[in-house]
Amino acid sequence: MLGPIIETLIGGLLTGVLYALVALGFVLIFKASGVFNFAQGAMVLFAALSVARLSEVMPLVFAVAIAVVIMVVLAYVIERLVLRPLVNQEGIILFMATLGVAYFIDGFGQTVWGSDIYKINLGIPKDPMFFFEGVFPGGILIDREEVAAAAVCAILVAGLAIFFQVTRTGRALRAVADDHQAAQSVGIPLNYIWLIVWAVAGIVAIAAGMVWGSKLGVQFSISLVALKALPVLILGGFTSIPGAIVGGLIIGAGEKLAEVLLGPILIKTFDLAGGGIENWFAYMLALVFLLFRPQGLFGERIIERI
Amino acid sequence: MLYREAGQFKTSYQADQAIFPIAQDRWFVWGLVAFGFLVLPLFADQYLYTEVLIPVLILSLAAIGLNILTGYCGQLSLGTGGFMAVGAYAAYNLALRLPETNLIVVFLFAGLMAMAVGVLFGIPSLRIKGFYLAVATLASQFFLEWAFARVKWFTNYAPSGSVAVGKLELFGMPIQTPMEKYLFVLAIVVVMTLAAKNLIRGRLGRMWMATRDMDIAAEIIGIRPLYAKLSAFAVSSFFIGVSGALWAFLRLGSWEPLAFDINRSFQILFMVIIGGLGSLLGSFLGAAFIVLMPIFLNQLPGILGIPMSTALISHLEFMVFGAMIVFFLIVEPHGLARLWAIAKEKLRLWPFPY
Amino acid sequence: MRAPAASDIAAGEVLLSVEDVTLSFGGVVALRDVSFDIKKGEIRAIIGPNGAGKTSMLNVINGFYQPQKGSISFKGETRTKMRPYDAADGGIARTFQNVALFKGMSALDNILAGRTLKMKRGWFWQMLRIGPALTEEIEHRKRVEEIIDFLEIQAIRKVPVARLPYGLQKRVELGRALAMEPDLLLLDEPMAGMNLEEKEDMSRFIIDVNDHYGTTIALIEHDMGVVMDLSDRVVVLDHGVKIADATPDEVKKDQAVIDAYLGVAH
Amino acid sequence: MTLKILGAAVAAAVGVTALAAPALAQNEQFIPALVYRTGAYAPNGVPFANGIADYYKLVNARDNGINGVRITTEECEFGYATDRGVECYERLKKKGPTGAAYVIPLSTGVTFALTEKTATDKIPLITMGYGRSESRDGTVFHWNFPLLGTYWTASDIILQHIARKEGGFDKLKGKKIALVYHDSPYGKEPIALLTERAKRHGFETMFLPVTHPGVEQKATWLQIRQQRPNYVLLWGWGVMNSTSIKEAVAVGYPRSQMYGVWWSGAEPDVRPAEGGATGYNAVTLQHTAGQFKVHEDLKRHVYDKNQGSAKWDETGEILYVRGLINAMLGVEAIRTAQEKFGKGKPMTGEQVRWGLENLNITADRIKQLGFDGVLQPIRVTCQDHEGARTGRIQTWDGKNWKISSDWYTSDDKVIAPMVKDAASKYASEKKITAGCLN
Amino acid sequence: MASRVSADADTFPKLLVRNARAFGERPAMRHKDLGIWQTWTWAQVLDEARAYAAGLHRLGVRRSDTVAIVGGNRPRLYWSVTAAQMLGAVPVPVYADAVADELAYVLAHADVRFAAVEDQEQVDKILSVSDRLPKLEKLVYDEPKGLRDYDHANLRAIDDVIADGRKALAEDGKLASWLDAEIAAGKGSDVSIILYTSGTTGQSKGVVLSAERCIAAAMDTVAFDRLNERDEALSYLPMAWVGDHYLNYAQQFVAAFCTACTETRDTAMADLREIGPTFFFAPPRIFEQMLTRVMIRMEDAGVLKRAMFRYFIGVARRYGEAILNGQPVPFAGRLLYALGLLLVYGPLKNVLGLSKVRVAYTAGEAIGPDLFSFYRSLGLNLKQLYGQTEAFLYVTAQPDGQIYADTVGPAMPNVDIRIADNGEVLFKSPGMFVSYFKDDLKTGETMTPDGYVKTGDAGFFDAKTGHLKIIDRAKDVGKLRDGTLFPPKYIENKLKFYPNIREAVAYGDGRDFVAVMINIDLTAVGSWAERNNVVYGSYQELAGHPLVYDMIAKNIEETNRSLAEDPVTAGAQVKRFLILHKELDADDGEVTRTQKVRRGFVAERYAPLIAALYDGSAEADISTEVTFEDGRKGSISARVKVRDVATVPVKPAMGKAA
Repeated sequence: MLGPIIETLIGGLLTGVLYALVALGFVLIFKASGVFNFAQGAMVLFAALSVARLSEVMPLVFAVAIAVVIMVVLAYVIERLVLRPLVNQEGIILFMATLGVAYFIDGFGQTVWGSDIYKINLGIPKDPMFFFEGVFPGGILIDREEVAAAAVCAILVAGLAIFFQVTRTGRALRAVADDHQAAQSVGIPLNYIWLIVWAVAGIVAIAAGMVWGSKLGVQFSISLVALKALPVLILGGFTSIPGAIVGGLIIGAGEKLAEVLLGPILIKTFDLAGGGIENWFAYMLALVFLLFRPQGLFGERIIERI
Repeated sequence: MLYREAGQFKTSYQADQAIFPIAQDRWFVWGLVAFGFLVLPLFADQYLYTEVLIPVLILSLAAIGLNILTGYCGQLSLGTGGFMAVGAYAAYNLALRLPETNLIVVFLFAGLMAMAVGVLFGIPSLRIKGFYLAVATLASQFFLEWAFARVKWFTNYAPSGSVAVGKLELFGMPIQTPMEKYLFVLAIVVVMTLAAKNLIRGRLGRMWMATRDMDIAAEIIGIRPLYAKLSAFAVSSFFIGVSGALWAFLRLGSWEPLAFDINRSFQILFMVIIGGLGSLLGSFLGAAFIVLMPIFLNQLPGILGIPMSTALISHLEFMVFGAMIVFFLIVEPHGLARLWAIAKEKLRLWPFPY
Repeated sequence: MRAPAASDIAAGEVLLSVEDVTLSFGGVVALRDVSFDIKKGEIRAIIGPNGAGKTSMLNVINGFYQPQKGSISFKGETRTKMRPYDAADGGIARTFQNVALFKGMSALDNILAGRTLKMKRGWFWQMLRIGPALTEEIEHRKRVEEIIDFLEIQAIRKVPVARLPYGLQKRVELGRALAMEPDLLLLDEPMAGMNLEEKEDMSRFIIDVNDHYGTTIALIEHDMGVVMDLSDRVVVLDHGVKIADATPDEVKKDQAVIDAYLGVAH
Repeated sequence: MTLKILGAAVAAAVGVTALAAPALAQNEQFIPALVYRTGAYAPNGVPFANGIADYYKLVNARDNGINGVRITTEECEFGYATDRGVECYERLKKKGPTGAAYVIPLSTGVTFALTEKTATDKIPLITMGYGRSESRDGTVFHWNFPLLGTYWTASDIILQHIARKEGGFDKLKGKKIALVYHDSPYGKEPIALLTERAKRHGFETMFLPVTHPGVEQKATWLQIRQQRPNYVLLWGWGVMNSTSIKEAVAVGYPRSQMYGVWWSGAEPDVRPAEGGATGYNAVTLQHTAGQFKVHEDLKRHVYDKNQGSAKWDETGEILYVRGLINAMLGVEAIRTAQEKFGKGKPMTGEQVRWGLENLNITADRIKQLGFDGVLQPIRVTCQDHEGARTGRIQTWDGKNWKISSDWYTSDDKVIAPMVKDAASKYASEKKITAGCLN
Repeated sequence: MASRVSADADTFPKLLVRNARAFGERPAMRHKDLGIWQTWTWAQVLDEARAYAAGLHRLGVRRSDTVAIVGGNRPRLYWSVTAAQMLGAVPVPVYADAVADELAYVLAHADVRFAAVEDQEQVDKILSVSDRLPKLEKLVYDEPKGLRDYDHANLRAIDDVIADGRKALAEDGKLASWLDAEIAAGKGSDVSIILYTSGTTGQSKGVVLSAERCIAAAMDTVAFDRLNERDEALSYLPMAWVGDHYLNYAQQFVAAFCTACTETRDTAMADLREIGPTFFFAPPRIFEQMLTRVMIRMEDAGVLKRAMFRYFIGVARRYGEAILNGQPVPFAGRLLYALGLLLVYGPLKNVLGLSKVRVAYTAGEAIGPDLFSFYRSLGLNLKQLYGQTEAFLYVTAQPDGQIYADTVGPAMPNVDIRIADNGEVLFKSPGMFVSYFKDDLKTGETMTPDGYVKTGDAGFFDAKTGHLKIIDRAKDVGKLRDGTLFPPKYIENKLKFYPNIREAVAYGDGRDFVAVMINIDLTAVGSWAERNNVVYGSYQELAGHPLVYDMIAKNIEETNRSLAEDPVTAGAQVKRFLILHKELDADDGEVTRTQKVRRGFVAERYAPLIAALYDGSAEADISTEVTFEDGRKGSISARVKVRDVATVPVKPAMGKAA
């Protein structure tokens, strides 16, 4: 029994990394602009579609490079046409606007790139690796793609960390996250900052899109992985990059373990028509966490003042 | 411009606090209700009933429910679809298991069950605020969706997971034709809207709004956050539950949990925000907008005679819909109801600009 | 023209007493062993330089903060843990330094909200809004109108408060507190940011409230002139510690108080 | 009328003056097309919709319609969402001089939702290879036509094939068969038959629902890896199919032990998995991929005139061909109806229903129509709205679908009683008196 | 004349009793209080007034006592009038905004023993001068706020008095019948009220009016305008002004219509809009203010709306009055006017609260013809009446359909008018006063031996229409040094029609030319400044701004052109003007409480400026003492610029007065 548990745990953790990748995009934008960006999922789809379709006619490297340009342009357009006119609006309004943006990008992406299932080939072998075959019957299965995803994620996080710590823009971003006014008084144009974060989020979306796309194929449904990233967010906190990573791992491992271990028990006990508890388990898990830490695992403590 | 308010003075508080203190508004609304009950049935055809009027009315009710929670009490929720499902399945099971139950009782039961579930899932709102709460309510959405798909009892062990209602009747009158369904829905919506309005302009409504506007100050004037928030969840869920039951019984006839999925939640949220947070009128306007807009966009190329592939039309529909939402938010972040209010204010002050 | 003389107050019944209250946030001590009492019918001022812990004191009194040590007794009952709504229930109302009105509501609704605790009809009746619910609603509207009349804000009763100038907002906030018919009214800098005329109006209202409704008032105020004119007794806090507690005249002469105020640029 | 009023309503709402719908000629047969060319199911929806559209074009171009009655059609996008599908139906059902001839929803959810409505509106509902399995009982489901096969047929054929591989149904005892299904009425349809067969033959079943749209299957396949069922049946749609196959690859489940329903056995389902899908099987709805005789006409009359909906290479794909078949059956039903109710006249839904119920396409006729090798003869009766229940197994060889078995026919000894039960339960619920309509 | 008034309705208390009987359930009085329009029926008013009278009696009010009434328009103060009259006492309403000094003078002069006042403010004011009022015994007040801790030995709340009276009436049947007898004992010849004129010059005079004359006068006008118990009027003008007493008391009691008191002074306009009176009375100033506000608000409207507004106002100018007067109008004109009614006039009247007005009057001073036509062209049946306190308001009034902006109409029924040799208008009317209180000398001066009253206004009957035309105060009409006729008020009124000009004071009598001092309208000019980015820190700075001068100069030039059109006034064109650095203020005695300019006083006060106007200098320094609202005094000094304006050349001979 231990074998499958370990295997599920590892599988879950690796899936969690993928969730974390999407959540990372959310966090970046929320941290710097206070926007709950529901279009992140659509951005992932759009980025993945771009890479997939471009890579049909050119080497992957160029495809990715062009996709980066596309995402930066997209960030610029969003900043210009959506965020700027809505500056100083309430969070819920911005949230709605990003939903609108999500619709637009979904439609636009499918118009430009098509709505079939497309491939991104990262050149990673699809067949699984098996470890400890001597210890556990059947061994421990590990998906190479997911390992690759974890690697990508690690590189991204490292890159972002460097970006935030070392570069001037990065430091500015942190300043903005802490205090909008203060940041402006230091002389950093807020619009510029927003453009940067959206562009960075777009690039994160490319990474997420490529990894997901390589795994599942690039299709409209990818945009729905955004929903999977939400419990990660509340668990990790809306503003914490480490939170997104750790949250992703917990959610990924938690829901897979729940599905595999708890699912059959629930089915037996309640005579259910199948399991599928992973659909809500992540949320419930996050909810329970929230009840104890309303600001998420790594979120800043909310101090109420009067 | 059309308003002639001079001379409409109030000699009692009851008149002063009327829902429509201005006579012209009152006439307009009575006219509208009369139109809805008496005139529309004279010429409406089946499509108008089943695809426009009934959906708009039922979803308006759901939007009112969400508006009570989000617009009036400030608690963002993405669990509307789930609560609608509770209403739908509660009604289904009551009607199934006690077939003689009066339809009104069935819908009340649907509302009450949704209310109970809503309160349960509202409890986290005491600790969690804003988007955290919104995401937390997704938990209820996914859980409920799952529960109705998996727990066989809810669907009476239907092998397909799809359930259907039998013939509907109320006090011996059949509710079968689209017109009958429409009138039934309209009556329920009118009555419940009135109830919602009364709650909102009463003590409970002030408690909600106080909690929404400044929870600390609300607490200090003696409003218990627990009570205010949970009552908002309760009332909101009641409305949503009834609308869910209506949606299932009068709109769908047969349904599966997918009818109440996350997209439904978003759809209702769109209605509330495009319509206007904190406005009952907005709930109706928003519902009409969100229901009619895709239909309209979908047919627009045909109407204009522009040949276009179906795929392109639907992609464009997505794009235009998204763009319109952004556009509306930029033009008037407070929704159609605010636009309406501004227009009304302009008309009242006409010819003055302010 | 004020009716009860200070000496009457001193002998009067204690409405609220603060005993040895210590409050700290993390390591920062906001209040240390503060004790004083407020007697029925008086206007009690709490003064002190910035950061003296005045607002914290009010927050402790109405239950927003829980002191680490010490207790509060109100109307003879000692409570250690209390939430703000319990305080409200018990008869403590307050206003805030920065106006804390319900921005989305009209002045009338804001004040009506202050009647929440006094209204008793259940949901069902409210939903129907006939019979008892309507009677109740009207009865309370009338009470609120009396307050509106009292505060002379008739012209703005239906205006959303967000559109009102600051001075009027403060008045509406006072109205909301009055609507609670409190036994003890806490005013946190009721005149902050007001011009001379508005201050005079506000002073008049405070005195009238004390007079007309017999409400006990505890107020924080920076304007010393106002404090001296209005209050019967004054508590002086400095860095979370009580340094004086006497009549305005005595406080004015108190060396510790003078030092405390000289320490800051005032 | 409908359109005008809607137009007015919408125009009133949006402030645009309504344009009257163009008047329709009287000698036209209107057939609505509910399609999904966008969203999560577009990869499968698009070729099917293209096949249908092209066949109508062909009939118009080659034969000048059905005995001179030209076919007009209008697509309505519903994105596989039940409520929007119903809206499309409502919008289009009264178009044309005689209203909709029939409806092809290509969605079991919409089928459920429309079953009652079409009965009221008197419009036949053609659900070729999907829909509710019990609806083949035409005495109860007068308006439903699950032509060519229901899911019970599909699952029975797969089980027969597995049994044959194992050496007989008795060899299934103790075996474990999993069903990975799209969590919707569609995916749940085979459960009844599997349960029934499991009871008879003593094999174990495992039902693993996959939530819409089906990209989250990791846990499902981890379970499969751990439980190691002998066979996995796949009842997916859209992107779920390819994901299943990819996940199977990822957990190393042998594709050769996987059997998909005919909706999980087309090119978009296997191609994204590339080599990983090799060995994967699916039951056919009689036909497989490839270009047939009818394609010659298509090329001549449609594609050479640049009027094709798809790219020419795609016309040989399974779902495209299936679209052709479906349209052909519909057209033949209209033709049959015309025989009785008047040649050269557009038929009403009621008349088309008669045509469907008396549809009898012989081998000769199939040859005539150019569907030789695609289809077996089909004969619909009032008792049997399915018409034919045969199928083969095909296997993906990495590039193409290859037929890998003989014809099977589903076992009516097992299915017929189930149909009877379910249909009579439905009849009693809905208070329908069983019997044939005229 | 008094014979027309029947004996059972020859006093107001008797009328009240009649109304309570005839219209018992109809509303008599409304007051916006506690957010809604509290309403009293005639029966309730009678009940309140009786109880009040009984209470007052118990407080010591006796026949012939004078009772001062100080405060805004409030039901209880109106009832104070009735209650006093019931007891045979004489009510003396006093302007609520009178400073303590003025108040002391009136109260002392009227030998007031009792005063019914509005609130703490008035109580304080009276208490502050109590040493000058030895006869004053008791104060009753309406609004108890802030008065709780006052010494109540001589202070009562009106509510308490009424409650006390009611209790006494209930307990003591004899008191009730005594009161009924007392009411019945009232005679038409009794003094009904003493109204103190604001006095354009010098101290106020107490105009004594008798009940039967008041009632007779009111009966004539009620019949003239067909007022009845279904009419509604708004009470917002000072109670001490004859206009208010006439409208909201005499006419109200006679016609039994309903009078509504505003909530506070700030809400008068909102209250007007809510009530939507059918009968409306306002001095020209109010109409002027309304128009100014309309124009200012329209300035902020969008281009389209403004264009539409202008266009339809133009249409109204062309056809509006003709339509109102029932004259023939081309069909297209009617159509356009109907459209205008829908788009502009109707809504405009609605937002001003005038849409239900059946009859509107203006009086008190001459109204600018343009202003007058503006309202009439909107379809508002605005009419002028001419009169004065001594006539109990009216001498002439314009009948429906015979409206000429420059005349004040023919003599009212039962009024006899005579033009004296010096041009002064003399009259004899049903409502004419009895005497000036305690001032037989003045009474004698004002009355001709044959019983006509001198109005002090110069005027003549228009030959064409037979309507009276008032030029100016008889003693104000002067001549320039060259003998040209100089009607100052005529010029001033023309100037004041410009929204920018709040007040104008014209000089020229015995001088070479006409010069004016202007008060800008802060609202109008301020809003103009805001739109044109003119920065200013104070009224003074704005008034002295060169651009403001330019603007005013343009207005004056236009006025000159209009003066030049009429040969009589062509010579009196304005040659020089200045803009005053402060507003003319009643507290400083520069204008009366009814906002009439005291020309002589102003000339004296601003002598250096007058000098500068005539000596050709470009600017002058001035320092004036002012009284602040709280009674403190201070002084303002300023350097005021003087400007020349262009005039239209005329043949000098034409301007000579005959």
